[in-house]
Amino acid sequence: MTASEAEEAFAGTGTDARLAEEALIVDVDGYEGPLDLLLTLARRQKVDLRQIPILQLAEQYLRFVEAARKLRIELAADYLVMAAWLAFLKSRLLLPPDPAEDGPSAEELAEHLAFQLERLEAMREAAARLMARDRLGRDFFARGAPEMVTVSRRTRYSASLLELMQAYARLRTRDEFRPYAYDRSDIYPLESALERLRGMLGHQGGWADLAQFLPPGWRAAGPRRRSALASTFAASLELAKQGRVELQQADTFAPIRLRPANRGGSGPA
Amino acid sequence: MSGNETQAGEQAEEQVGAQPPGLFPVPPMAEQERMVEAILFASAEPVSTAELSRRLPEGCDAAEALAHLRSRYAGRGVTLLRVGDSWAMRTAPDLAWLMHSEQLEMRRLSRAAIETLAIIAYHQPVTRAEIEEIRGVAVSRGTIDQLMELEWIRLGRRRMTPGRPVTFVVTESFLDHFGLESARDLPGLRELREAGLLDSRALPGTGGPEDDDGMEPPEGQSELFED
Amino acid sequence: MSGNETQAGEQAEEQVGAQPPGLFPVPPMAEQERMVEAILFASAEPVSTAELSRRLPEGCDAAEALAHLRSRYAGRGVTLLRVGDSWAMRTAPDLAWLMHSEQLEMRRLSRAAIETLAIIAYHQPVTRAEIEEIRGVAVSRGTIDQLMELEWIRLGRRRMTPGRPVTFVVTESFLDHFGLESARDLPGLRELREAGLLDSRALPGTGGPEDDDGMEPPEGQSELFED
Repeated sequence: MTASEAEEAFAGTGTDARLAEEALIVDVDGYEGPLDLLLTLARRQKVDLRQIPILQLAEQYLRFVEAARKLRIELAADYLVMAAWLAFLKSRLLLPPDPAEDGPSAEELAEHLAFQLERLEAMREAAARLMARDRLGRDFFARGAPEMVTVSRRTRYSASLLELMQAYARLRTRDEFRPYAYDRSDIYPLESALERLRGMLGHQGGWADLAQFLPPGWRAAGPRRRSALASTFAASLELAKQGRVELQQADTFAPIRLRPANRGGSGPA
Repeated sequence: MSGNETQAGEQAEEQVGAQPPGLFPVPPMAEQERMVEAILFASAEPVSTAELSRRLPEGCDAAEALAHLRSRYAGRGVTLLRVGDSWAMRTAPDLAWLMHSEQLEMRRLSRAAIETLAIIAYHQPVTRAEIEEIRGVAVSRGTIDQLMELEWIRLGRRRMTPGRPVTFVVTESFLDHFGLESARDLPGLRELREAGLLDSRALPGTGGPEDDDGMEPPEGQSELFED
Repeated sequence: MSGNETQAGEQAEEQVGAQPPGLFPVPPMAEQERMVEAILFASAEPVSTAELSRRLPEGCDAAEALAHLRSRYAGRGVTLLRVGDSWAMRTAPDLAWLMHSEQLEMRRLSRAAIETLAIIAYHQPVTRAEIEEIRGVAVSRGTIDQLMELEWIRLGRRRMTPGRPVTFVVTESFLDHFGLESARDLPGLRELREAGLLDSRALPGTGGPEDDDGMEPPEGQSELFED
């Protein structure tokens, strides 16, 4: 979808809806992940979650992600992963089923997503009902002056499971893991790079410099950039091995460029 | 009056010591009820039926005494509540407005903690991965920690699936706090189960490790774990 | 006297905002009795008649409600006791012997003991030498004795290695106390870290002098530990 199409899609929904959409984006930090966002979008359709038109929902989500890009708002990798998955689902739902393809049908995938949304909604309602119950210490009370008759004295030692586990962890991590937790903030793990790269691939057209895929906050020159670059490069090699991207380097020390592998000819290369 | 009572008290103490021996006749039910009443009033925590039986003289029927006591306190300012396998005296919830001087400051739980708690309660025993699957996000650091510190959740059996992940279940303190007789009395539990919303259903055909969850071992199999 | 009470009531009305306004009808006496019952039950201290009047809705008669309540509890397992100008619920004196097992002094386990216990739980069956290797210091006899007395550990099979050292394992009471179904349910290091339990704030007093393993009895004593 191009930017102008996204704009059209927005214009088509009317000013109120558009304002709401922008409010969503501004508020994206307030959402707990893509499922939460999807649920919010679904709720705004004011239909029974069981009847939720997944195709429409997928389009809404993709429009949302597109709009966020347009406003240059960085979305976390998992939002992009979900966008890629929904784009895939959408195309599967629109195309006639391929009899040669095994695995779940698009309808099954859509149904599972609807189930997930309904379950999350149900758990939220259950949580709200639970917290609204009469509660000890707020609505009903235990004996304020419990009686302990002082006749026989027995000492009991108490220790909680948490203390026990922490004691063990302390012992076992005394030596080997001490610097681990601190150094971590300057190391960009390969897993994160992979996740980010996978998520962004769906939205990438032609060749792009590898450096463009670095996460925000890791781009300034220094050890953090080096770590992110190394991990992103390793991740791109991994994806190239899987046949999902193509890599190119014009010359020694020239920028490394990357593009999604041509997946037009269906099936793995 | 008080002189008399004191004397009676001392006498009783001298005679019976910590536990009246079985040589004495079993006290009448009205007396057993008084004893159960005294024990439950004295404790701020729920007392289990087993503990009651241990503390009552030999031959007493704690369950029957409890039933009498429960109907005696029905509708009163203080009522007898069942909490899992235990019993506790608690003030009637409709008088909450009277109790503002007793009210405790409730620690505000994050939305993540509240949802995680509900998921554990309704899906127990449940693994961390399942909680994350339902919420769609990672369980944030400290959430499980906080719920364990509140003693609302504890570790259950390990799941017999690859990796044998630990599971979480809710505790008796959880039931006590929310005024539940048992986890089966969670609000809306039956409707959720009938709607299939408590099933663990994996994404069809993913073939990932999550897929195995659909093949939970039957109850009996957990005994294998004992060895 | 009644003039005094009225005055106290009016004063209270001004002070306490949480009370229902006087527009409501005065609750029936049975209801007033319930309220007094709940207040006395939940209060940590004896409550004076004046305080009761302040907390009850306007127009209530705390003294009368108390009189009703007192006769209701006459001869029960719990009685309404006058303490100076105040009122409290107390176990009937003739049942004092029932309270004996309530008498417990809770003490925290020393760091040495909890670490030793943790190692046994995670590594059972484990020998004394192995425990010492993991802790990096000698295990005092007192520590093992204490854990044995608590019935949290017991002797396991002898190890079939030179010297045939005894091993230690955790007991059923251990599982019971820590709310575990099996020692295998204890989370591993990776799970601890993922659950955010591992690098949560340091335990109070960590590294403090009283926590020091140096406080343990001298090493030579460990030789005394033979069986």
